[in-house]
Amino acid sequence: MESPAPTTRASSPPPAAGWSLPGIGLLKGMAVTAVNMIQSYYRKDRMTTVQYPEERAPISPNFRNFPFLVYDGDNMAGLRCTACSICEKECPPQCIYIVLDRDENGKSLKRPKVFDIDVSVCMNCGICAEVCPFDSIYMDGQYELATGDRFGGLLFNKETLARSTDYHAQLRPLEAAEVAARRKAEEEKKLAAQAAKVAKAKLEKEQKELKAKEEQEKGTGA
Amino acid sequence: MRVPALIALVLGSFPSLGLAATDKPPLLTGESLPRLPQRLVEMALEALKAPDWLVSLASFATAAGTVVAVFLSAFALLSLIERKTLARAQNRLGPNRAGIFGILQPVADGIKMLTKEDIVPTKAEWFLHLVAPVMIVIPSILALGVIPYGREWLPVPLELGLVFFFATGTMTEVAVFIAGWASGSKFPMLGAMRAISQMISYELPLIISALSVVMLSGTLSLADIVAAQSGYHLGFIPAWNILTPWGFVAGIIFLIAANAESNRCPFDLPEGESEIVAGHMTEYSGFKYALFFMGEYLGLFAISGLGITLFLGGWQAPLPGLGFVPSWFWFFGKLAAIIFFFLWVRTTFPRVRVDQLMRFAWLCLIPIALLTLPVAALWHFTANPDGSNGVLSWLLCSAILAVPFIIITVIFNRRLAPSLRTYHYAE
Amino acid sequence: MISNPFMSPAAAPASVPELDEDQLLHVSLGPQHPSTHGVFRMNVVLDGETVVSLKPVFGYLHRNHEKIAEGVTFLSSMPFTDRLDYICPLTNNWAYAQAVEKLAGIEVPERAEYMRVITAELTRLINHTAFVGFFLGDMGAWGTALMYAFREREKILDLFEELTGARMMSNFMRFGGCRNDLPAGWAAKASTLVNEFPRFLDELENLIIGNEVLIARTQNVGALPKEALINGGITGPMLRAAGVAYDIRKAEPYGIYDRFKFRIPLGTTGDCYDRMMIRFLELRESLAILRQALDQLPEGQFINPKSKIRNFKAPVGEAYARIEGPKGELGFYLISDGSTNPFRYRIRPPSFINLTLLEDMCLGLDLADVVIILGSVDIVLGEVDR
Amino acid sequence: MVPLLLLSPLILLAALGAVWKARPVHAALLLALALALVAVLYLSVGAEFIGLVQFMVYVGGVAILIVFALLITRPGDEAAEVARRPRSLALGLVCVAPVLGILLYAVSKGLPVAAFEDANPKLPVQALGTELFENAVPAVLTVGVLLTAVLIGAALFAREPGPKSELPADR
Amino acid sequence: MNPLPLLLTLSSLLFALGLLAVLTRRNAILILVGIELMLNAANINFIAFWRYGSVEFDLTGPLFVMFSIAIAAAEAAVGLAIILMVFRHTRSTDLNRLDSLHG
Repeated sequence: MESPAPTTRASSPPPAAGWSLPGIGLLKGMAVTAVNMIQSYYRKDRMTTVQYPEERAPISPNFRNFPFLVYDGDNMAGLRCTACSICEKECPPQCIYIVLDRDENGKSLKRPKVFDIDVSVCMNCGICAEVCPFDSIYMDGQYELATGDRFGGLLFNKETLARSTDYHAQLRPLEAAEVAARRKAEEEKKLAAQAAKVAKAKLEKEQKELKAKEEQEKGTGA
Repeated sequence: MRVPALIALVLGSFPSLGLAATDKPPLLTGESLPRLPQRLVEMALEALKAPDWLVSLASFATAAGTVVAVFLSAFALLSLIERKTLARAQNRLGPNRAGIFGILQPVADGIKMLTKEDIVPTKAEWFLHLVAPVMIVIPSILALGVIPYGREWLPVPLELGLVFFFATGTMTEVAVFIAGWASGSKFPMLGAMRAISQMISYELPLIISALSVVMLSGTLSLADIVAAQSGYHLGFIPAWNILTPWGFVAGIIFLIAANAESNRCPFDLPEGESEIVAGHMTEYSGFKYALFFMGEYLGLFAISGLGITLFLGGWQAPLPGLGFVPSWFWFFGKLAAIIFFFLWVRTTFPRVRVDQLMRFAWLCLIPIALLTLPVAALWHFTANPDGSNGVLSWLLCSAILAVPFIIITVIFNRRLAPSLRTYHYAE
Repeated sequence: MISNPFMSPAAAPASVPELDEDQLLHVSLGPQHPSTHGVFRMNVVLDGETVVSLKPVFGYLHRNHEKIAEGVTFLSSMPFTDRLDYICPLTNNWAYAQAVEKLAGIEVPERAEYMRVITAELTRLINHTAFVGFFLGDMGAWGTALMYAFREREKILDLFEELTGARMMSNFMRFGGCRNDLPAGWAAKASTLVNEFPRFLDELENLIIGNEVLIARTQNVGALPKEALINGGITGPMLRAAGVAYDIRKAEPYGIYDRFKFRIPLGTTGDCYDRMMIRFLELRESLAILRQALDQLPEGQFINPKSKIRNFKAPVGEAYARIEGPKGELGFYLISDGSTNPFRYRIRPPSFINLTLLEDMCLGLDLADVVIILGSVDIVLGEVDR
Repeated sequence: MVPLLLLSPLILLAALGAVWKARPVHAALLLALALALVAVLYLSVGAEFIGLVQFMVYVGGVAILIVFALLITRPGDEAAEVARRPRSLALGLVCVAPVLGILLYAVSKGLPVAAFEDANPKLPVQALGTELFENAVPAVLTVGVLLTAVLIGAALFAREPGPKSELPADR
Repeated sequence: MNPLPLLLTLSSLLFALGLLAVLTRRNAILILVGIELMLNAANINFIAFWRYGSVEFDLTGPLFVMFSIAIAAAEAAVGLAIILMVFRHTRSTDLNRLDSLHG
């Protein structure tokens, strides 16, 4: 931690002139404020204030606020969430509460019975959206959430959280398109796999049948 | 003895507090517009055959009421304009929600102040705590009464106007002390100590710089001081005191000292909010707090008005041939300019420290202010018979007044030698 | 009784008069006070207006951050680090990410390193300009400089919003890179900003540097000798203002700082004026780094594809990583027991450690100086109290 | 006459308070009030200039100085002050009573010279100034020298010994 | 009725009160309060005799008051400065405790 020999002298800015009149620095400062005062009336870059309710600052597509759930199709039935609880576990302020829906036999239906987010606790970090393996939770851009009811009004449930894929596409076209493409590819892969499986099963069945037939024929022949 | 007669007797026994002006200007000219209410009241009472003492009392009350009304509305307006101007200098918009351009903001502020809880701390002395804000407002209003606002508009034509002004000003110190002490708290106490020492220190340059004007005008009456600055040199340069060497220096000193007297940035130590919260006003709330603000702003108007009267020619027009404009217009124009300057300073300057404040007053302002006195005398004795001053007189007076400035420059550069810093870089 | 071990003998009072206890004024500055930068409290004992003793009291903003971090996964702590020094969340992110990377041995792709440098230096711009604004505000300049600083900060925050999705609570860095790539056109916008920034700096310097009142208020106020600062563990601009060339970007280059050409400005006296000037000069150096980084920005991956987001487990071990935050050395110390949560999580917060010498700097000065000195330390209570 | 009748008891009450109040700051503030009322009395008898000067110097200067000094020094023990008041008051009255008696006796005996209702109804300031700077110049100069000496002397006396003055002036 | 006796009575009482303060108070600063009261009593006399006295067109009274006020201000300043210095030495303004010549 030795201070090395100074190598360069400061070139910019000069801290103070060599010989100055008292008050010259003050006058310089007053000139700056005067310029700002005058220019604030006609130069856009001087005034950053946005008059909020009348006009709004543009929101970048990356902007994130509180999470929402995505469903495919037209209604809640297509909710992508499988209640896997990964987001619940990773959520830093632990504001997600999920209960898995089960049928009467106790078998998982792979969908949430309860999905609550307490947005008064949520800190908009976006980790839930990041960790979700089912592309079902994303960050919303909606920020006008003021409510008169500070308990119920800020506790969002499954119904209030759910949004259609169109909404997502509108909010973040790039991301949504990417997700849609990926899901489509996966879907096709899955379909293809299923088709292949069916075909294979059919083939096997046919072969089996053929074999049986052959054996039968052999047997009858024998 | 009936009570009204007693009042009349009491009032009558303050002979040269002369109450209101007694002349009768024409009713409806631009010049005498501000005196219209007073004249109307007088005429109404005379028509009703009211006794003389009642007429003069009512006339006085109306004249005083006019001034108070004008300056209270100016206070309301200034509280908005100040916020707007500061906001613009800081590239903000300022209040613009209450009414168009936020014009109703003062009303909103007033309602808010009035509806707030009036808190009196347990340790406070409630009576003195109550008295202080009232005592802050009274001297400002009294001082506003003696300033000549226009050719026809001088609420109280006092022979000793200037002395009266400074005498009322001293009451503010007591009020500030009472406010700080009676709050029974530490920040107000610190603020009051700062305020008193600052006010006492800056009262001296204020008075001394005003003295040179008194010397050359030969009167303590503010109306006569304005009258002494009438006329134009060379036909277009107004004969204001600020346009003489001694008047220029004294005027600047007056401006600085006035700024400090009204506790405004960069001399706002008594209420320096980043250090001692709000100084002597810390424990006040609601309307009492509003009264402090009112007193402060009225005091600002009063002291700026005095500066205008002493140095800027009062209500005199800046150029000849502008006589058709009512003279009070010029007064308020100058007032607006001075107050704008104060606002501008406020946006730019950081606050000074207590010891620097004191050193500035005692080592810088007071000596220079004292120097303006002999220079003013020299100016008077080197004047031509017609009252104007020759080039030699100008040069001599300017040269003498330049000496302290040169000394200050030298000391400034010596003292601030550590400020000529170079910074090094390590690679 | 004035006893300042660091005061040089020449400056020490020849004879200290006995101070009566009942002559002293005990003032509690804060926790609700206009200039304590949040909820900080100083128990000040005044003789007249001279400080006789000053005891900092903090903890009003304590959020149990370190203990909470031991209860949540490694990734879950990342958004909490935003809230430490909330003026500059991205450097906090970086320091934490670096610590985990060191612990788990994760490589960071080239492009991610550049992105980190760019965001960190932009953060430094924000911090230092805001510092100057707050500093002037403490001095009673009615926030004019602060508003100008915030005007420019707004532009940088817009960039941050576009990049990270949030203006302040960015939560941007990930173990092995960054969360997302630069949006299209972001680098160009950043270049424009970097090119326009010097104009604003000139304006700010015109407003501030030569101001006689400011010079009178700050010069020779709150200076401590180098040795005292080093012994106190002071880092950052405060240390460099006293002339000690210690900058972790040079002393122990992390990331890719060894690729850039920049200099470390050094002061001589270490008073409040130097502290402010050092920040001004560092702003210019940051701009130089930004220019180089934006020029050299390579294509590639923004995150190491091998790094895991879900169910991340660090191997057993411990790691300390530090960066040169805008306020000083910001370090994260982690111990892992192999599970998904850190076993021990500890921060070295520059604000907090720089604050430890506050009393020594303030003794014998005025109450008004205390406010300035506190301002010149540049603290954020979120970081001091954690 | 009427203002005098109104003012005199007020002045005496305020002065009594200044003498009586145990709390020093109250006493000082009441002194300021008494002096301000004396200034009003001057105004009411036509000596405006004197009244205003009285107000400026006494209220703005002396009273404030006293208050300031009270704040800087340690406040005395009020309870002890009140406790020993009967004794000190008795002693004080014993000393004051003869003085007051003599004064009041002199007043009651009437005046050796004729008195006019309106000897000088109004103080001419211009004349006072002329008088001061023409006939009373030596006195004015003496007072000027005295005040200067006082200014310097008071500054020297009140200079704080200790750490502050030992620090470099431009710290 | 000539108000002169009234003013003289007022001044006598004021003087007595000031004297009482000087004699009964122990705080040096409050003794100064008494002295100021006494000075003012004297000033009232000057003004009273000038205003309602026997000499017309006279300025002696106000002149004396002017000087008296100036000197009173000086006296207060010096007095308080001395009290402050004493206070620094002894940590007290109680005159009963200032019984030693030794500083």
